[in-house]
Amino acid sequence: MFGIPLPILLGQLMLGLINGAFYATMSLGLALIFGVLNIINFAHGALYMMGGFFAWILLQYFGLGYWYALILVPIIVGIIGLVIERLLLRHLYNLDHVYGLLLTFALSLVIEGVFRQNFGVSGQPYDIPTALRGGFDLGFMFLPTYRAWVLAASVGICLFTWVVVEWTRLGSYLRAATENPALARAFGIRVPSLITMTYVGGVMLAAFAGVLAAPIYQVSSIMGSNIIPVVFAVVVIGGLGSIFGAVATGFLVGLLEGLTKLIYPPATNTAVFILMVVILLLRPQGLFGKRNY
Amino acid sequence: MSWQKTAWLVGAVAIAAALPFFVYPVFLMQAMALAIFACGFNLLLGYAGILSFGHAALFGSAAYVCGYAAKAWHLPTELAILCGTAASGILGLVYGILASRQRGIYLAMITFALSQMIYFICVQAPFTGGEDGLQGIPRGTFLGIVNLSQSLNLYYFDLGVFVLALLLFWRIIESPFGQVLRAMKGNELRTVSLGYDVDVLKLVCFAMSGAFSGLGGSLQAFALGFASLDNVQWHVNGDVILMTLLGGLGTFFGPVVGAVLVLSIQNYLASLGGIVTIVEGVVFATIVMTFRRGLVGELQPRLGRLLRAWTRRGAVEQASVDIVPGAKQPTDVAGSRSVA
Amino acid sequence: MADNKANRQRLRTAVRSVSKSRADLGELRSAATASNAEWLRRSPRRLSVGAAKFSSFRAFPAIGRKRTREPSAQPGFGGRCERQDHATRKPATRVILETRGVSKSFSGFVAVNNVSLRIWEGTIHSLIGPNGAGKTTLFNLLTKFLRPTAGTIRYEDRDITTMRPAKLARAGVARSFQISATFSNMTVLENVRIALQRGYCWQLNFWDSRKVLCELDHAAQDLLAEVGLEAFSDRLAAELTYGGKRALELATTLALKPKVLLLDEPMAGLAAEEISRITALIRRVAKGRTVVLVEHNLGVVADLSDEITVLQRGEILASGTYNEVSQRPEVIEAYMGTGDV
Amino acid sequence: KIGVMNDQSSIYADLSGLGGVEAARMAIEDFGGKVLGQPIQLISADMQNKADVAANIANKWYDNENVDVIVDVPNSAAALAIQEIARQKKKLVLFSTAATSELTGNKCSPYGAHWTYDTYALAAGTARALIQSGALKWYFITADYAFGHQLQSDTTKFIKAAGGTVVGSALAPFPTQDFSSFLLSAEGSSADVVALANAGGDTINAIKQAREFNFNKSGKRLAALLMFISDVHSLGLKAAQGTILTTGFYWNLNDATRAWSKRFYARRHAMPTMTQAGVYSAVLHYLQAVKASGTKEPLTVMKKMREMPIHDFFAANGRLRPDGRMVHDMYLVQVKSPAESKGPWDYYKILHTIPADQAFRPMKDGGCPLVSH
Amino acid sequence: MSDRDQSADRCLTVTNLHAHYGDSHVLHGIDFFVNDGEVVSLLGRNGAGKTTMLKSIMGLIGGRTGSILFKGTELVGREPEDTARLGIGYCPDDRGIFASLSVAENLLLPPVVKSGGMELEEIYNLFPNIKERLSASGNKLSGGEQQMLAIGRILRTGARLLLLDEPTEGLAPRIVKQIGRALRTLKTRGFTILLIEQNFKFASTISDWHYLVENGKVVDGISSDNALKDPIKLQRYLGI
Ligand SMILES: Nc1ncnc2c1ncn2[C@@H]1O[C@H](COP(=O)(O)OP(=O)(O)OP(=O)(O)O)[C@@H](O)[C@H]1O
Ligand SMILES: Nc1ncnc2c1ncn2[C@@H]1O[C@H](COP(=O)(O)OP(=O)(O)OP(=O)(O)O)[C@@H](O)[C@H]1O
Ligand SMILES: [Mg+2]
Ligand SMILES: [Mg+2]
Repeated sequence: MFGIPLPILLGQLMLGLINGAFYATMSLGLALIFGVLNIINFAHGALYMMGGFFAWILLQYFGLGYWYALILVPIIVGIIGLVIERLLLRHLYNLDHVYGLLLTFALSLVIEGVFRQNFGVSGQPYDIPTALRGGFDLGFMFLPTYRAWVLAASVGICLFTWVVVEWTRLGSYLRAATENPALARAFGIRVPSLITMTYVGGVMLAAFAGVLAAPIYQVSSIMGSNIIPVVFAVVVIGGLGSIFGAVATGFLVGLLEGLTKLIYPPATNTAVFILMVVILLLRPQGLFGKRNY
Repeated sequence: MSWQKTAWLVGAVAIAAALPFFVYPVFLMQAMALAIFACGFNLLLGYAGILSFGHAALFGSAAYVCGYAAKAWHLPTELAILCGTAASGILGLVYGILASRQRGIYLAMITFALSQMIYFICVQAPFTGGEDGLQGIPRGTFLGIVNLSQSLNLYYFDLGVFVLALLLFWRIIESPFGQVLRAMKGNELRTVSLGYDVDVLKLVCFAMSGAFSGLGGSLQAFALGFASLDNVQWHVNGDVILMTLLGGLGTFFGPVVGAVLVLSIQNYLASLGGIVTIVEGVVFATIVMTFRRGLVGELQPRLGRLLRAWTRRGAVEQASVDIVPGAKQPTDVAGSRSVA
Repeated sequence: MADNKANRQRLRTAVRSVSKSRADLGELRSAATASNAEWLRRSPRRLSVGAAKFSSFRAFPAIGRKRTREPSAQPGFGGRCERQDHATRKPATRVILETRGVSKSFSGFVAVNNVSLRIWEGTIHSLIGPNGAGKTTLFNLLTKFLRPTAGTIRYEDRDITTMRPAKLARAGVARSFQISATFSNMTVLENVRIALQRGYCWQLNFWDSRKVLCELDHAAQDLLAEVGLEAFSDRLAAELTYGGKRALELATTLALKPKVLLLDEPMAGLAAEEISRITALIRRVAKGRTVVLVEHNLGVVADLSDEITVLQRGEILASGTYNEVSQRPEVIEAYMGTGDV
Repeated sequence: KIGVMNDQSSIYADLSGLGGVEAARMAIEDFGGKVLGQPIQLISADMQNKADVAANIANKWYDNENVDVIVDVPNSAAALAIQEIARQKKKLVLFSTAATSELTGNKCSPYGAHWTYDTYALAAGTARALIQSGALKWYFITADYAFGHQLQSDTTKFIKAAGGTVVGSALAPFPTQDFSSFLLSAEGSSADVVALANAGGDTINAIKQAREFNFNKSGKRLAALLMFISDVHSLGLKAAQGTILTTGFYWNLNDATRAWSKRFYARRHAMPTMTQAGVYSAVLHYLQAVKASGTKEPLTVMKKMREMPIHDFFAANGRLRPDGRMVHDMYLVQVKSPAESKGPWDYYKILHTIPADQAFRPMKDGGCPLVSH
Repeated sequence: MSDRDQSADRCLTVTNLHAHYGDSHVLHGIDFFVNDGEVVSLLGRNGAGKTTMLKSIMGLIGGRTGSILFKGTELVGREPEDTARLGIGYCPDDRGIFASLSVAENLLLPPVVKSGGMELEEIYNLFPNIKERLSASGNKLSGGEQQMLAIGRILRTGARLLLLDEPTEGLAPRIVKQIGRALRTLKTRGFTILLIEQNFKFASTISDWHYLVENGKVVDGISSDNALKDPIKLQRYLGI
């Protein structure tokens, strides 16, 4: 393909897939939140960044390592999400999504600002946990163990979320609650707590991705704002409200970026948007979206 | 009450004419440019109900086109501005063609994608100067007579353009076309069933919005003397939404107020040392939570009431004028009847 | 007593006698409007419950007492009602709207199947049929909101199978929606005016002030009066009651002065007295134009229709006059059901 | 009146930002707080890495606030814009963080001076020294914007001139989070040196991931063409060790630098970057020139600044050329391994000192209209 | 309101209920009750406030005061989900079909709150259309099919009190008859039904009692038998 040797191609695709793992986890959370709260959670990037930072803080100030962080950080950030939802977002549900977008945008400005003031922009180092150091040779490339773990962990968490949402009643409750919360409540569905739990769940996914990212990327206050446009694009390409779509497209976009890096690297950041325009022109509801959105 | 209107108008123009002696003119010019930009955006979101998340490209690329026209082709200022405006109008049309099949978030995202693609072009194209920007745009002369390199002259030139643009905008939204846009916002299917070509309306709307944004971008290019990637960056997509919403969505003056507000925050809080964005975030959040309809949207009815009360009092004091015309409110009238 | 049939009978008698004696439905209309507007005006405001309760019948004798309007002031229709009973109507002249073997399927599900329907100019043609028979879908096909999977549609001897909906609407085919479609962000008057405006100036007219539209206000007010909404003209459409929205929907559709008027369940959700009033209104506006009606209220259908087509599972089950159709055992089986309510 | 304008809330906040403001303040204090009998005022602004904000502030400062000189200014677009504004308003501007060598090339101005470094100096420093040490084959990972391109092409000139070759390059979009693909390609090439023609977060991520993918095992050397000590600090020595870079200043160079840097550290809890030190040097030199010439008149002061040699802890033997370039010694350094480091912030081994006259682009090559060829 | 069994067990007692939409006062002190096992209909002109009454019972209206007792439990001040879980099923006038859910999901959506609800098979028998379109998305149904679905889905939950807002609107006569039979079946099984109807003929065949609503008040009550015997009253209130 394009005269690129197969091993390199495979290697790039592998790396793309791993990057896709982050997109998938992030966009899964975003898709959940959008689907239920009808809010484009601009703060998602900031929460992801918080995930990375709290992992670092736990290590630096409390001596708690990676594995603790993986459990504790999503909980901590989840609590922050709970506060955000209860105090602020709650009042915006029946408004146009522009308002939610604006509020979460404002929140991300504040959160990123606070972290930047305290920890600077160039970020903090975070080491790969000892158990996951090293790597193995796949023949066509050297694969660090940690990257393999990232892939496995995010596939696992995505599957888990997907099963919980789609194969239990939760899925239809969530969609009903999105569409007509008042009526859903009139059927006895506990919509307010459902909404809170979804937001918290989405936020925890972001934080989880943040912890996963910490050893690979620099833990810095701007790590979130770099990834967020792509994640938005992923959710839209996948089809709003489609959880499976978000995950699948996450990996797909990772692969696409991997390929672009081989063929025409400068377009890597733009490739996803070109894909989006093409897809939306062919399929206005996104790859896995339903028409009525 | 037309003398009142005239008085308002004269007052406003007087203030605008005197303003550059108190506030820095380049700042004012940039504010006007952004205000026009926000108006163009408001036409789509506030009046036609279409959320574009890619207006940065319309604004920024006009700045490049206009700047390039003035610098490389040595076009006179007016023509360069026209070039920028037309370029963005056409780009807006392209947006419309590609996006008009979409709705809601999808539409927002496809425009976003388009703007990212244009950003990419701006980074790559040789004439934009990459991240150095297109520097040293000559301000030129107006009609070959007035030297615009004087900031004050350029300010009055911009003011003229600004007022004209606002008048045009007012005409558009207060025209039969504007009415149809409102209808389309309310219920698209019904609008079609009444015999309106919604697709055409949307296209025209996109093109107009693009042209306004382009006019804003062109003015800014001359005001600052350069065009840079900052204007095409995706944050600007958010900034323009902010301006419009902070001022008041779907209100005439809202975007103007919002543009001034956002620009003031960015410029006047710059000496706070790194907490600009935090303050910005807090201000925005507060406004979303409390002034949901935007500053103008919230204040206008109150001011209106105040004004009406004031005129009514005046009327009573004069003891000759009927109360009703000043304060006619259908609910009031009906309400008083139900009491009776 | 409170039986639809009796009600209908009475209405008919009333209308006839009035028409005979005064032979001016324009006046009848104004009076009826005035009294019927009463509930609309009253209900949201919660006026006193007392004496103001009279049925629409009682109001009829009061014709001419309240303000009358010049018939010519009515936009698009009005004037005398020559038709007293559909039976005596002069025969239809030509087919104005026609489908030939039209089908529509939604990802495999066939909603309309090979329907050939002819609608004669100047008639009131009703479509009835069980729920999900494809009536609304057929409407959508006729108005081009949907594109047929097979077959052709002709309007005034032109093939309109691929026409855009807006264009067809401009050519004179107007519809109302089963679920009221109003511009909730605009006032009631503006709702109607938007429809009037289409025939008045170019849709992209952005250089005139909207003040030019004030010329239309009068006509819009008249139309609102037709449906009893004149007291609400300054209210937002969103604030109307269900019935009010249905009435507005009708007024907006009428404002287009269509040649063919397609009404999708105009009576749904209306109170009894409203039904009789809207029935009268439809009868009146049907003069000089063609009406296609979807309705489950058989009383109304029987009352208004010149011709009836029964759809079932997307296919034509029967057609003819009400009396013919309603006797057919398959129609009774599929649609009307047996036994009492 | 001195205005420090830099980025305090975006990507340059660490390497200039409030630290730059502090450096300027120290310079004023060291100078005595007064010149020509008037107190020296310092104002600062956060241009948020937006060129339009920067231009607006500059305009306002020069016109309304009577600022005599603007210092620092990151972001090429902003710097070039302010160069023009200063030229128009006939006021002074001293760049420290801005990188583009255009400032003393085509766009040079009698009112502007470029203090700390530029793309040419970075390229020259790293390329010459590495080629001398026998690394002839180069691979570039270049940020896909003007800065990256310029850095690459400047470096390539030296490589070619010294007989080296460029065996490949990858243009990475800016910003890039994940460099592993590019690193993989680089590793597959036959290069001796992989040069990172990028900055800030990109550089940091690239180096961090290079370690993750065991890049150092391949025997290739990693050279960061632009890297600040703040970047090294945030990466940590473990990840950054072995990286080769060029810098204009290192705190642990000699007693003078240590003395000043300790003072700076006491205030900011971080060691100064080269741009922060540059701000100090620039401000101090400006004040001395004002004092020496007895007036604030911009051209006179600038003339004086050119005449007076720069002699402080930052530049032992610096001088300001007519094209606005301040030339001083640069240093090629390698990041220490954790074992070599003797304490916090002890990060660099000096490999080579590049003398001032070789470190910067010769005046005649710049194409500056101010200097007749 | 004389000939009504006052001693039977009360299912629902509404006293002095006021309701507001924002600033506009819509219900002005409603008083009525429903006995266990009764079918009661609310009649009145468009805009009389019938829908608002049902909505305030469910708690879907922000400003309501007064008292609503359901089997001795006060509903005013309760969240809608808690009200529903007490065993009240609500079928709104706009049908409230969720477009983003398939027909099957719509049907299965309301959680079962009490035992004794209908089996799915029974519901399919009642409304055969639904069974055919189970995998379609909710808003693709025809108007009447949506109505069937809206009724069908609350029959599953086992709610003992059903609030039906114009359940026959837009339905074919045959289905109306079918629904009439279904409601009578439900009644024999002990369900209590509060019904809003424009179609008086329909209401009169299944209801025990009619309340007449006008301008946000219950102005009269009449038993089905009396209503048929004495049409004047109805004519006065309803114009029939
Ligand atoms: N967009 C669509 N996608 C899929 N199925 C559809 C769609 N529109 C209608 N249908 C199906 O087509 C059939 C006919 O629907 P239609 O709305 O035409 O019925 P109708 O005759 O108007 O019924 P009613 O009297 O209940 O309004 C229904 O079974 C409906 O589920
Ligand atoms: N969302 C709302 N906001 C403001 N007023 C409302 C709203 N909904 C209803 N109303 C008003 O409340 C009053 C009662 O409305 P309601 O819907 O209860 O009447 P209804 O008896 O159900 O009429 P219908 O038979 O037409 O459905 C009406 O006057 C209506 O205008
Ligand atoms: Mg239908
Ligand atoms: Mg109702």
